[in-house]
Amino acid sequence: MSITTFAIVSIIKSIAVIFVLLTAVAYSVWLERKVSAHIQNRWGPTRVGPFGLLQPLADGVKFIFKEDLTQPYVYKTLYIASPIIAVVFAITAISVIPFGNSITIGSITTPFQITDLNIGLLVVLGITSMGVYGVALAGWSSNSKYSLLGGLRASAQMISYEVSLGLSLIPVLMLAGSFSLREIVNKQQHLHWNFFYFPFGTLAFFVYLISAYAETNRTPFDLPEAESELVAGYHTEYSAMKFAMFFMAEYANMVTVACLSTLLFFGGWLGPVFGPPIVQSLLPVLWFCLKVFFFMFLYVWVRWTLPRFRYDQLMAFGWKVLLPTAVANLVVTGLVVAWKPDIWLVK
Amino acid sequence: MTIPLSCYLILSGILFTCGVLGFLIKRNIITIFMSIELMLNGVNLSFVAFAAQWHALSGQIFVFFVMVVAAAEAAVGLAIIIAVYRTRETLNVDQVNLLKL
Amino acid sequence: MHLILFLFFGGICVAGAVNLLVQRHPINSALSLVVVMASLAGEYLLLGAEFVAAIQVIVYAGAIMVLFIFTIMLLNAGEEERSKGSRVAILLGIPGVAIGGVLVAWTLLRHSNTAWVPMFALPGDPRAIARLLFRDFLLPFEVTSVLILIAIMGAVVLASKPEAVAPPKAAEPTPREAPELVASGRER
Amino acid sequence: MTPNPYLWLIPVLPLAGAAINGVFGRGLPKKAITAIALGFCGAAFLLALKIALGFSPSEAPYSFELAPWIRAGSFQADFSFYLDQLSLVMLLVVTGVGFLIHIYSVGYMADDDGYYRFMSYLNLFMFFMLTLVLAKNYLLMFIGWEGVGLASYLLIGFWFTKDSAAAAGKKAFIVNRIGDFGFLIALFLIIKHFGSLDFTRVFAAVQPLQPEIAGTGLLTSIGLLLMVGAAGKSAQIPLYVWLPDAMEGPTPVSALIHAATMVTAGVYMVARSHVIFERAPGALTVVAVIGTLTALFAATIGIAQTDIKKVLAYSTVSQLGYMFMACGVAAFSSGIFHLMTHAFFKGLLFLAAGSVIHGVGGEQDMRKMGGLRTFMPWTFATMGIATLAIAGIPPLAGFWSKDEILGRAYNANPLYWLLGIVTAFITSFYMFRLMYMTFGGDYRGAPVGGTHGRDHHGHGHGHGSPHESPWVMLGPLVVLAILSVIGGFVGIGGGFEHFLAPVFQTAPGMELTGEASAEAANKGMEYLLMGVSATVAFAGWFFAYLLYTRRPELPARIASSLGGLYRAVANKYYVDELYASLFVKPLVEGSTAILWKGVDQGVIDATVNNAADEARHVSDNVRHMQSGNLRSYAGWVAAGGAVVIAYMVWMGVR
Repeated sequence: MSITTFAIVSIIKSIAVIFVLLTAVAYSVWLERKVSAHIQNRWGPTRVGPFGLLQPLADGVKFIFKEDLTQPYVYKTLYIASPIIAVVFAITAISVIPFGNSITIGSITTPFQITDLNIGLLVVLGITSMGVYGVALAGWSSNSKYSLLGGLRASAQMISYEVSLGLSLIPVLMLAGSFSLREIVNKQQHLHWNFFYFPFGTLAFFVYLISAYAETNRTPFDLPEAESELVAGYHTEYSAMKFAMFFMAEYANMVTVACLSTLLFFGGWLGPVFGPPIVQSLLPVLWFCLKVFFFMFLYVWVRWTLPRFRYDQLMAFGWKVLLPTAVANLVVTGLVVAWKPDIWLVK
Repeated sequence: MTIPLSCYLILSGILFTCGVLGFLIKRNIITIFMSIELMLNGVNLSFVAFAAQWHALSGQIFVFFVMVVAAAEAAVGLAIIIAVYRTRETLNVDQVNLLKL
Repeated sequence: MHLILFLFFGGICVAGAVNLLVQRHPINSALSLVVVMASLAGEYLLLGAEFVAAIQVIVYAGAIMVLFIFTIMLLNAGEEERSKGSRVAILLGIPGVAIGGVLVAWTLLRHSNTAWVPMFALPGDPRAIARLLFRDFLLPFEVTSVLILIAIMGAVVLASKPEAVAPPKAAEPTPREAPELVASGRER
Repeated sequence: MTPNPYLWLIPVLPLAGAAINGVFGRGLPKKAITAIALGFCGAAFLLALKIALGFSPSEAPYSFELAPWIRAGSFQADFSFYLDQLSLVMLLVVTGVGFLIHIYSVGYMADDDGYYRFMSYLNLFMFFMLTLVLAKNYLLMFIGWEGVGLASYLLIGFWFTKDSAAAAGKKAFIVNRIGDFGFLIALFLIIKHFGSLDFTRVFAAVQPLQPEIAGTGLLTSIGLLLMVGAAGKSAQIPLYVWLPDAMEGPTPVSALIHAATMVTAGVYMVARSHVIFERAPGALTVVAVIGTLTALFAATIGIAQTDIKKVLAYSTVSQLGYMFMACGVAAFSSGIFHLMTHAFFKGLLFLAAGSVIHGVGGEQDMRKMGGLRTFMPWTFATMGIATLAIAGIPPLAGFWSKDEILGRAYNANPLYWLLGIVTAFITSFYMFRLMYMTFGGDYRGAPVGGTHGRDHHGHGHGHGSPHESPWVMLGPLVVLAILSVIGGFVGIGGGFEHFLAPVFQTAPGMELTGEASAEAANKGMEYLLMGVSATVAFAGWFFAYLLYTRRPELPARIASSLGGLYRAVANKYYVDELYASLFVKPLVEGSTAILWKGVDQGVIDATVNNAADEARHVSDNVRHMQSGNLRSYAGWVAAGGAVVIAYMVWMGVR
């Protein structure tokens, strides 16, 4: 494959992925509203389109046409830059996520992935860790008490839980022996999903899930934007498209987390495959999307089930419960991997 | 697709020099601290470059150690800065020139 | 190609470093430092040290610099004052730096054509690095972990309020994230 | 006999006692202290007895190595002990008399605050003395030598709050240092020439050497230096001055250390080194002359003393002179014999004197005593026996040993004998003078009680007249009195000498004149000499009786008629004053002018002060570097870094 073809294919893939991602983001908002409404015995959006399916579009239009307020006392450069930072890093993270095996169109065979790096997981981690800047800078540059507190809380929470998050991923890496997401998935063939390695795989999954919820500032860890105390946290002073960017960033992060959960613990795109070649290459994508959908649903489910933590509880939980658990789990996994008992490691 | 090693080293030197200069001319203690990090990064670059030139991975290992030290230093240093700020109410190093309060 | 990429990242790097010096607000300096680090990660990638690059982003840009920004936000650091502090720094230090830098650069340029580094020269495979780190450098590794532990304890003791160290409190939060600090930092 | 493997326990037991009492004594009840001190000391004595009973001359000498100590190249000095007839005698004397005096101390020191300290020191002394006696090499002997000096210092200055006691302690220590200096140089010479300090090896190396009859040489120098050490420790001319002052210590100390044991260490050392001395006739002559002169000299001083302990002190010096005289005429076994009997009767004399002092409430001036015979009959009886013994009245111990010495001295040189006989007469005179002044006549002192006497131990309960001492004190007196009576019989017919003969035997053909002629002396001569000494002793008694009972006014008249001579004697021939102006004053003034003002202030202090001033000047200028400003520090660092880089580049270019 020549460089030109490579570049063209890459560009096509990038555009497609971004398009799909943004759509997914939009419809996860719709999903959230719908699911929460049904949990609360309401209907949710119904007016725009069948089942309110066009609601995201309407929201988008509304965001675009709203007045974009920029308060006079803000630190302007960063005030403008921070939503962009947030959304850019949120979307970039998707670039190393594989959605399926590979597809062959004509003479070109290409994986369902913008790029496959052998340190893919680290890249995702790095990019998400950069996402903190958007939140923190937004809180600071708004020059408002609520924003600053929200920003401080958010950044503290994110760097705290990032430790547990990283540690919870290491058991997976130990089992797979690689940083490449594609390889991690391939190691989980035949339903040997990491989730099923009881107890450490399962434990790692739950630690990961909790940390990820905290990382994405979702309930029960949505302290940074706790509306009852901080109005809206770090994006209190934002409106219109800038606010929409934070919104998009948040949901894009959710999608990324859901993708990672799927890839790392639930076998990614693996599933029953049959039919003609084109179906064979598309079916995995379907399985992948279903699993991701489940996790998106789980987000909403959890949101409307669990109450919000108090801030000191959140910190204490992160440092005193989650981190020791993750470390202990790490040690156990290390021992098991070194010992290689056949009960667990059927591979 | 090769470039001389000295290019990397000069880049590293420039970063280091910028760090030293920052230490000399900056008044804000946090910025001064960042200058130190800049110097460390400059050194890290030369480590990696030498590792590449001599095909010795230990150069990269050193980078990790430097990072660990930098992290520890940042934690303690920033804690000190917070403590200093609490007692002096200033971050200007020119005003923090007495050990006595 | 290599040269172009090198110059590209290097240019960003130097621009960031210079910006760090020029900017008077610490948060701008911090952000330029983040830029420097990110572009340095690019340089590492060029040298093939992909693992180092990833760690550079995660640890330096993602953790250490966040800590810096966090501190800046916490202390609400404002613009730098142009105070006259030290003649020595100007009269001795800057010439010293200039002389040192020039000498080093001169030396490097004299030997500039001796070694050439190809692109992706030394693949910093995580596996190889791990092998080296946990076999040959096991003792230093453990020592640094002790160092980190000490640093954590030192940071906790230093940054916690004097009265917050002694009395027993339910669920004492780690100081740098402590909410009461946030509040007090803001009130000042 | 199986050479007792517990030999090393003998010195170590008192050390343990000293350690326990010294460390924990403050908090222990008095009975426990007593039990510990007596227990350990008594155990050592019993062990010594057991060894003595199992001793068989055929297997002696026996040596036992406890642990290696110094091993440098071929030089070797170990913690090793040595037991032969000589050390066995010393061992028995030291442990036996020491144990008795320990018992006596229990009564004598009962009311003292520093009781535990005293007992600890006594035990410590025992340890060092036994180390000295049992040592197998000169170095270990020197340890004991110095150690007894230390214990002596501690005990003389036991009542350190009293200036005179502290000064006396220092005096004893310093005068002993002079002697030790000579001893040390002798040791260095021995190491230099024989490469060892071990007795057997040194003596084996000395054995084949020819006697340095005509002229002097190595052995003479070693012998003379050893004699300097012995003179210091055993209070011989010219280093005797510390012993009378040492009477500042508690009386049991005077008895144990300054009469019975420590001061005889010099004699023991000379006897132990007899191999060297026998081959150095010059040194031997010096020993004999010093001994004879000391005996006479100290005895004359003793006449005029009024302090009961001072009289005994000068008597001790005099008797030690006898021992050296014996050694000087190569009659070592006679010296040791006299050492043993002297330990008995002089220890007894001191203890009895202590009992007297105790009874009259701390008074030591004999002019304030008198008539004590009725108040303290036991003390009188025992002290009387001791006086008979020391005066040389047959058949008590002193007679035999002194007579043997005099006989040997006569064989060597009649002049020694003459001076010895004169000394014996004087001895007899002043001892009976002491007896008459103390026990005869009527009581002249003030009623006893209330005031605490010089010896500090005044009794809480007041009573009007002198009283007898408790039995814990009288017991040792009686035992020693018995020994003083019968102690001399071991020497009849040369029994003691034969016992010690294996130690002092000399190589064939090496008999010295004294020794040889002693063998040849005919019986008649011997009996004649015996008769003379007995006569002289009785004469001394008679004179004392005459002067202090019959005609008590005579002494004063004689004293006034003698005028200057009497004053000189009463003032101990002004020796202390002579030493003070001859040695002490120049030393003090020299130290003040040259060492203190000149060297210390002018050179050492000046160097330090000037350096400090200079440092302050420099730092006054340099401190501006340390402004406290972080950035200026960074400036300095950067400049320094530039210098370093420049240097390295320059080196690289070159």
